Amino acid sequence: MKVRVLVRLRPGIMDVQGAAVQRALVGLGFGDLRDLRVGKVIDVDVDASSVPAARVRVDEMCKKLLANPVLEDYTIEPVEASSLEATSALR
Amino acid sequence: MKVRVLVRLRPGIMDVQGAAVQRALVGLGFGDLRDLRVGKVIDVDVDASSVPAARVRVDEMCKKLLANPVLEDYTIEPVEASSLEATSALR
Amino acid sequence: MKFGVVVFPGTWSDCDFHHVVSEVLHQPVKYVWHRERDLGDVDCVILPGGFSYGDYLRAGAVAGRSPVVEAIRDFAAKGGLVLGSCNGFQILCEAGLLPGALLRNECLQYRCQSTHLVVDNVDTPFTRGLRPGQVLTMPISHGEGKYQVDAPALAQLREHHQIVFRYATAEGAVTRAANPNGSLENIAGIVNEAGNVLGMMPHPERAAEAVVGGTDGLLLFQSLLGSLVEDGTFLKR
Amino acid sequence: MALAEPKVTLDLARGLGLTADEYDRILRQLGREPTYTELGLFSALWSEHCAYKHSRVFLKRLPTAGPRVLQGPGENAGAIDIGDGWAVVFKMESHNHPSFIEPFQGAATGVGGILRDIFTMGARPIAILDSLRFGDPNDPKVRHLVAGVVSGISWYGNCFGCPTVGGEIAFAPEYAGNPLVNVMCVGLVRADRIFRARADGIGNPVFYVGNKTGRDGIHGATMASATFDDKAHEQRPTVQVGDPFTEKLLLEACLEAMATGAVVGIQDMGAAGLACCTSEMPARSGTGMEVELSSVPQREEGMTPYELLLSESQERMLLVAARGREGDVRRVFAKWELDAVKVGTVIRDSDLIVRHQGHEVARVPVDALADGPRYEKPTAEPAWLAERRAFDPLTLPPPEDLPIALVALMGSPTIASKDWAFRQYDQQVGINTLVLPGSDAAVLRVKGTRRALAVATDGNGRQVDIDPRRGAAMAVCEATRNVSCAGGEPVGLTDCLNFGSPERPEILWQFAETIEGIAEACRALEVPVVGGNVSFYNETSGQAVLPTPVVGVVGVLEDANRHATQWFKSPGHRIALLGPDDVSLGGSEYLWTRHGRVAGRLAPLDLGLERRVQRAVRAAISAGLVTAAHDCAEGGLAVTLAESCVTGPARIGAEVAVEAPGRIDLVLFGEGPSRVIVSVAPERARGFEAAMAEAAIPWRWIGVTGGERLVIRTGRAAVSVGLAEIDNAWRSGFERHMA
Ligand SMILES: Nc1ncnc2c1ncn2[C@@H]1O[C@H](COP(=O)(O)OP(=O)(O)O)[C@@H](O)[C@H]1O
Ligand SMILES: [Mg+2]
Repeated sequence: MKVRVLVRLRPGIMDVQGAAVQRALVGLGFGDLRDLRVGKVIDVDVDASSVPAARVRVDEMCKKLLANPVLEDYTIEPVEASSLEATSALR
Repeated sequence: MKVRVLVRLRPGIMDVQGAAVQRALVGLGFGDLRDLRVGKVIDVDVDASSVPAARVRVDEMCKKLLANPVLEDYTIEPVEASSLEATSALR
Repeated sequence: MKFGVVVFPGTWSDCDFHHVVSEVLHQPVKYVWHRERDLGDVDCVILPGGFSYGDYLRAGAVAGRSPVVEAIRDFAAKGGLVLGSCNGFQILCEAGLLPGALLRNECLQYRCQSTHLVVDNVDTPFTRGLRPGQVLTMPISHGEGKYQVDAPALAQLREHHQIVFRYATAEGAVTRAANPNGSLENIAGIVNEAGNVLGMMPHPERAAEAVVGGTDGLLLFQSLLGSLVEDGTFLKR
Repeated sequence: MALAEPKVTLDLARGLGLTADEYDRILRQLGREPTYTELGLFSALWSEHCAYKHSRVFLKRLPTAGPRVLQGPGENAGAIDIGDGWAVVFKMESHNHPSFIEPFQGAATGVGGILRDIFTMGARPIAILDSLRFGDPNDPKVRHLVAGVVSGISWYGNCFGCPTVGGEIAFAPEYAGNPLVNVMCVGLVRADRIFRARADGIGNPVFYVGNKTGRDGIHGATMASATFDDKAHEQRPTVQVGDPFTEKLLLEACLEAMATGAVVGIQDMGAAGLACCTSEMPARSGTGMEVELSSVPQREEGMTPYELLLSESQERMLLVAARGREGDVRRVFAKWELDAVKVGTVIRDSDLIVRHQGHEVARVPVDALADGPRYEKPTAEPAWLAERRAFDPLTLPPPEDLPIALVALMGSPTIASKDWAFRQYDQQVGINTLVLPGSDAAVLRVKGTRRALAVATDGNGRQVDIDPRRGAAMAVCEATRNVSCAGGEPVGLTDCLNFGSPERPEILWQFAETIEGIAEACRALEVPVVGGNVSFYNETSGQAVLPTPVVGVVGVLEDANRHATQWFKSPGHRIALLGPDDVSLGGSEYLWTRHGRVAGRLAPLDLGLERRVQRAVRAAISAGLVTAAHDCAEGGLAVTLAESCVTGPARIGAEVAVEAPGRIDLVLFGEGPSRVIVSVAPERARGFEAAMAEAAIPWRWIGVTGGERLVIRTGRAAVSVGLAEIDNAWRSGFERHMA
């Protein structure tokens, strides 16, 4: 079962990376850029009988290791048909 | 207009970081983990009149800077209602 | 020979290269600010080490798209000599002036250590003073030095003898254990097809004085100094 | 502007860390109730971290003057004249609490903070040293902390571009709940170009430069002034994030702006941020300051005056410019793509006047803020100490397996190689590093002169635990001896004093004794203390760390080429032991690793002898008489010799015989001050003997280098171990935990 974890900095935590990339893009002529933030995407394939079961497992992984609760929030998303394609194309 | 870019290592390029995280998780008892890969999520907010217009702009950003074609593939996703919530909670 | 040392926000080997060129080689040298579109009167441009723009997105990514790099592109196309070390190598790859890319070290940690390099190609202006198979000692200092390129491009690199330095043992054996960052084929430095643009992860400027890390790095500069011909072309051998 | 601010009450003040007495004092000094914003100012500036409430009376005891001192304590860092118009600027600081909460960012921002302390003085940082203490590395939680802290230091220092050339990493269970992360930075500046954190010149504009302000680390200073309990992790939102790239730009911009002559004074916004700068700078100058907070560059929306004043966002400075030179400041910072915004003015009245969108939100005499309360709290020798000291380690059986004991010591994580950490640090940027990490002290040349600097940090919590006064004096001796063993004459010292809660009389007694010990040693060695840091409240759930003064020393070598390293260079060199025979197993690494005890008495310390030994070593090095010099420290003589055998580029054995009083384990592993081993090429032996005769110190030849083993004979006993075994233990002792 494939799910995807998005790990992002918690609100209020300075996004050093995002700010630098944003400045660079504006310098490259993207004046229409309003905001940019950088996080991690973690594509996980886990043995589970259902998406909810996979979610529970991956949530444990996030709590144990994947996200740093001091700095980061995470969301777990099922990988839907469309994005599944994109993902599998990566393999 | 908010869109999200997922940047991942191209197939065939070893994801050393993903492998290390996977090993660590297995060590923590997640024997049910089959595969794990780490990439970047870039949340972009761009001045644009429509999602397709935003996509075009962000695609340019990817080509110009956000992804390195030697190493990385990217996908651009609209931010849907549900994930929009999650994202906006981060502001 | 007139040198230009490029300074990006976040560059830190600029002063070290400047010091070596002016105090050790006694050659004229100036700094080139990253916003400049004209390199002025220089024979060799150095892209030094550091963390340009923090390397926050990918090492060298932002710098690789800066105004000065466009000037360097023209300069190189006309046969100007370009030496990129460490972050400079990363920038040259990001700018497409050299093939491939530099990934995070396989150990996932930064590495600052002495390395041995075996010289594969002595037909470049940077290595013409060296023997084929000669082993040089030079330090590395980077977190993203794992050279990566796809199979066709690697075949091309080989065909055109573009691989200049490879990590090796003190005896010159190219082994896995001698590879500090997991680099493909132990590649530590490459040139472009024309041979006038060199990118390397090790720091020659840190091995240019006996008191600090030896003098093997100086050999590169000494090769360069003799390479310039009156009409503006350069010698490969 | 109607901000819904909490009502100021004693309870609120208490919640912010102030006591009832302190609240009274605020009422008296203001003659009225403080506003909420004013209360915030007092709570931050009167925190232990900023005000040194409990320590100030003791710190006065430290000798801070000397002919070379250009700047003693009281500024961002101390400065020492090193000749040829150059000054060395240095200081050490702790980031213990933030590193426990978030090891990577905590350690990274610790590096950022100390770098700023150096370059606010106008100096370019040339070296970082990190002194770290953790719990037992067998504990995965500890390993996580070690890995995070080391990679945080690596990331910040490397990205910024300052080499990390030295430091130490030691382990003891007492640090499990509260690791120590102390970082020292050393910089160079022209002696007549030192900048200070002053707000001189009525009417001069006040600029905010650097990163934007967010809600990071609000009440960080207060946090560093409280002990941890099990809820420590709930304090997380205060975590600050480092931005070494911006710091590098800030460095270049600050030095460039200073060179224009437009800068009058400058201070980094560290603990207590803007509040601290806007009160301390005018307080030093006898002026006042008015600031408009809405001009402050902000990263987040809707920040209150309270938040803007107390934010500890990183990579920011407050700069007082000369009136009329605003353009120069703006131009330089614009070049480096940094914010430089005028936020205020230096005023005559010695008040800090804070406005937000034109409304006055605080008006406080700057002296009231900057001169916080001082306490002379009771001290008491801990009840357990006498018993611990009465213990005689020689009542324990001597080891039957001497080689195993030696190999075990070499592999103890505290003694073992720290290459795993140092190879993650850039050690050479600047191309000044003549001696890399791994010897007694790092050596850096000073370009443009013949000189070099030797730098080292040291501290031994176990020794201080059983005898704070002598243990602290011994830390000063060891750090200076390390510098001397590299050939440097110690010229200045900084310290970081890591202790538990000063509200406990036993802890405060340890602290007071420690200060006395440092002061005695510094006076005897004529090394002034020019800056430092006190970190109290290093305890979790009532368990304090070992009392740990960490000492950082800078030394000067007149001739950069005449320096020494600790490892043997070739076979056939004679080995000499300099210094007294007196050693002890009390508080030793051997007693801890072998018997799990921290007890006994420390060896005697003769400061006059210490000084003569160091002078003799330096003279021998500068005369080119020795090929190696190594200070005898943790693990005693046997470990010192073993280190000289295996820590260099080539393994070189040794055969020595030591006729010394006492049991074999005492002779081999006993620790004591003022001892150094050196190696001497045979053709220099006569010259060396003559030099030692002149030095009037005890010394003798003990053996010769060469072979594949380390053999030590004493009396009828002997220990003989293959170098490969020693080397393996030493190389893997720490690293195997981190693999
Ligand atoms: N243990 C100490 N020994 C000597 N000086 C000290 C010590 N602790 C603090 N100081 C000095 O007191 C002054 C205030 O220190 P501190 O508040 O830590 O500065 P900062 O604001 O840079 O953190 C500094 O000049 C510092 O050097
Ligand atoms: Mg300071």
